[in-house]
Amino acid sequence: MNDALLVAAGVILLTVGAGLVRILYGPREVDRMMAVQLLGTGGIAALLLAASATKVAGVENVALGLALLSSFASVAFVTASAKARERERVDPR
Amino acid sequence: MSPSIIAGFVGAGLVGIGLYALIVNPEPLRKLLAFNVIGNGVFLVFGIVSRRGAIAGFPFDPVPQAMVITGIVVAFAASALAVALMLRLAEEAGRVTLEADKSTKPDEGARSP
Amino acid sequence: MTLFEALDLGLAAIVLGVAAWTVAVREVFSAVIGYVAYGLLLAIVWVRLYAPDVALTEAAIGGGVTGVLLLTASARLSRLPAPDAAPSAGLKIAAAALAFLVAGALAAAVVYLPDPAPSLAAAADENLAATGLGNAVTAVLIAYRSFDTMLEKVVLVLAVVGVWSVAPDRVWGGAPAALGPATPDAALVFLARMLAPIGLVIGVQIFWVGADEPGGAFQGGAILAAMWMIVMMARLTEPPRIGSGWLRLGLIAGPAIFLLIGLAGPFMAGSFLAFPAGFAKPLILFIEAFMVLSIAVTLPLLVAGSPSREAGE
Amino acid sequence: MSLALDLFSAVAIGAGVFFFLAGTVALLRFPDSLSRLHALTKADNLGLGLVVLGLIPRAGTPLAVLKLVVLWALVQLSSATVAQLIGAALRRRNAVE
Repeated sequence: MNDALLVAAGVILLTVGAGLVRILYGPREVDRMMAVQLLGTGGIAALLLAASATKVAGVENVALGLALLSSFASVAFVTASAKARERERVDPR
Repeated sequence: MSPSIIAGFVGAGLVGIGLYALIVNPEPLRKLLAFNVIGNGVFLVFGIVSRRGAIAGFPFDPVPQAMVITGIVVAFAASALAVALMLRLAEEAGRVTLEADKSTKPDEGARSP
Repeated sequence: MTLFEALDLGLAAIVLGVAAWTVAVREVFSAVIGYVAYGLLLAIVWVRLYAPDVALTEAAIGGGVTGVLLLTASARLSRLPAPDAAPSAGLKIAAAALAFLVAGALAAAVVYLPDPAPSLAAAADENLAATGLGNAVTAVLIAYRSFDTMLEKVVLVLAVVGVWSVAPDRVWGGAPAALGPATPDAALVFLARMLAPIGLVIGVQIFWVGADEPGGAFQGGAILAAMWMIVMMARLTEPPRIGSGWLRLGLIAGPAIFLLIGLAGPFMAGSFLAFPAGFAKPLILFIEAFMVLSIAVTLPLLVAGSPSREAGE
Repeated sequence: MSLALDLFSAVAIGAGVFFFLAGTVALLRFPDSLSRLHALTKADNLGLGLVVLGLIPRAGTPLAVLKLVVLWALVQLSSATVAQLIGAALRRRNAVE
């Protein structure tokens, strides 16, 4: 069963890793950000599976930290773009 | 081939990628990214030193890990300082560049047409 | 080839690929997005190296807080005029050769690392009981190499002073620019309101369990810092004036308490930064609590950057 | 009993893996940003949700179960908000273009 869990972790990780091809093609920055978001969730799932299979202490804490911060980059992305738009409105060069 | 050795090669590769980008990319923010990539590579090489230091009942050597943790925090502090300098330069000069400022070095400007 | 090896090779290929893309892509903003993905991947590599403490730090600081710093900076710098001319082909070839040599030498060094590997793990394990801790990494940070960690906290304070000093004189003592847009999305405000209290609990918990399990002051403090930043991005609160006393107190609390306890060492335990036998664990947790506070204050201030509004505003 | 639980875990985790796979394929194949966003939220919510569901019988202590559930709830909250924010950003940009 443990091996099966590790296989599942590996498959999820490599799958969302392949999803990073979307970073390559874009075409918009939003699309790239979505690939990162998927990588975050997939990483959490893979870590949980690995934690259950190997019983290495603390791996589930890492997953918890990632879950807490999973929205962080996307929020910063949206906020930064919104602020950039604001500046453009104030000072259209 | 143990897994830690693979991570060591990743570290070496990251140092190479970062070094190339640090030299070739003209934009300061890109140089900062490249510098961080180099730093991560060094940390990873340190990580395999930690992993190879495993003894019975202890899967890693804690000393290099503790140093990497402080290293990550210091690298962030240095990046923040660099970003602050860039933003200030942009505000003051309207652009961010590492090129020599020709207006303040007249003799250099005279030599290169 | 075992399962783990296949997984490691795949992960290695993805990490190197994302890193290469990050430094090669034309748009700076795209590069920063790539860098965030790369930070997440590195956290997973650290888990594979049996370093959950490092993985947690990398996830919170490398992926999270650094991501916000760079995304904000690149959005602000993106409207500047085109950069300097690209380097010549000759320079590119020379740089590639140098990079290849350095990477190759480092890889060779990795292959020919001494065998058996030198390790301080046994020494760390032997004295773990004296500190009363269960997590050897925390013991190294706060007890065995406490001098290092204390000075590292001082470096953080210096970085904040550096960032503040970059501002022009007239805004000295004022507040940095707001982190969020003038009218934040209602969904973002909702997220900040929901996430911050939960994050507060989890951050403190990760600090607290750090004595015995992976976790600790740096990781807990970084999570608290992230929560403060998300609240500021939703404009529920604004970056504080850099002149305010409580802020400066929070900044130096960690290193100051560390130093005070260190100075008490010669009288209580015989040497600087030594902990008296039997009291090591409570003292370590006491120091760590203030370090959590200082880190949670320092990181958001570093991201918020130099003050840009005058003190009266 | 333990066989039934193992079977339950295997089915749930297998389904979770499937949703991650489907989400990734959709992210790569769907033609426009909004439909890609739609696919992404499925992987985020169902994929991780099913993996967590499958791991619950193996968690051991009630505290570990609570940790798993809290983690899933956190990701739910984050991913729902992020989808909302990205969707809004896309709509604004479409309105400008």
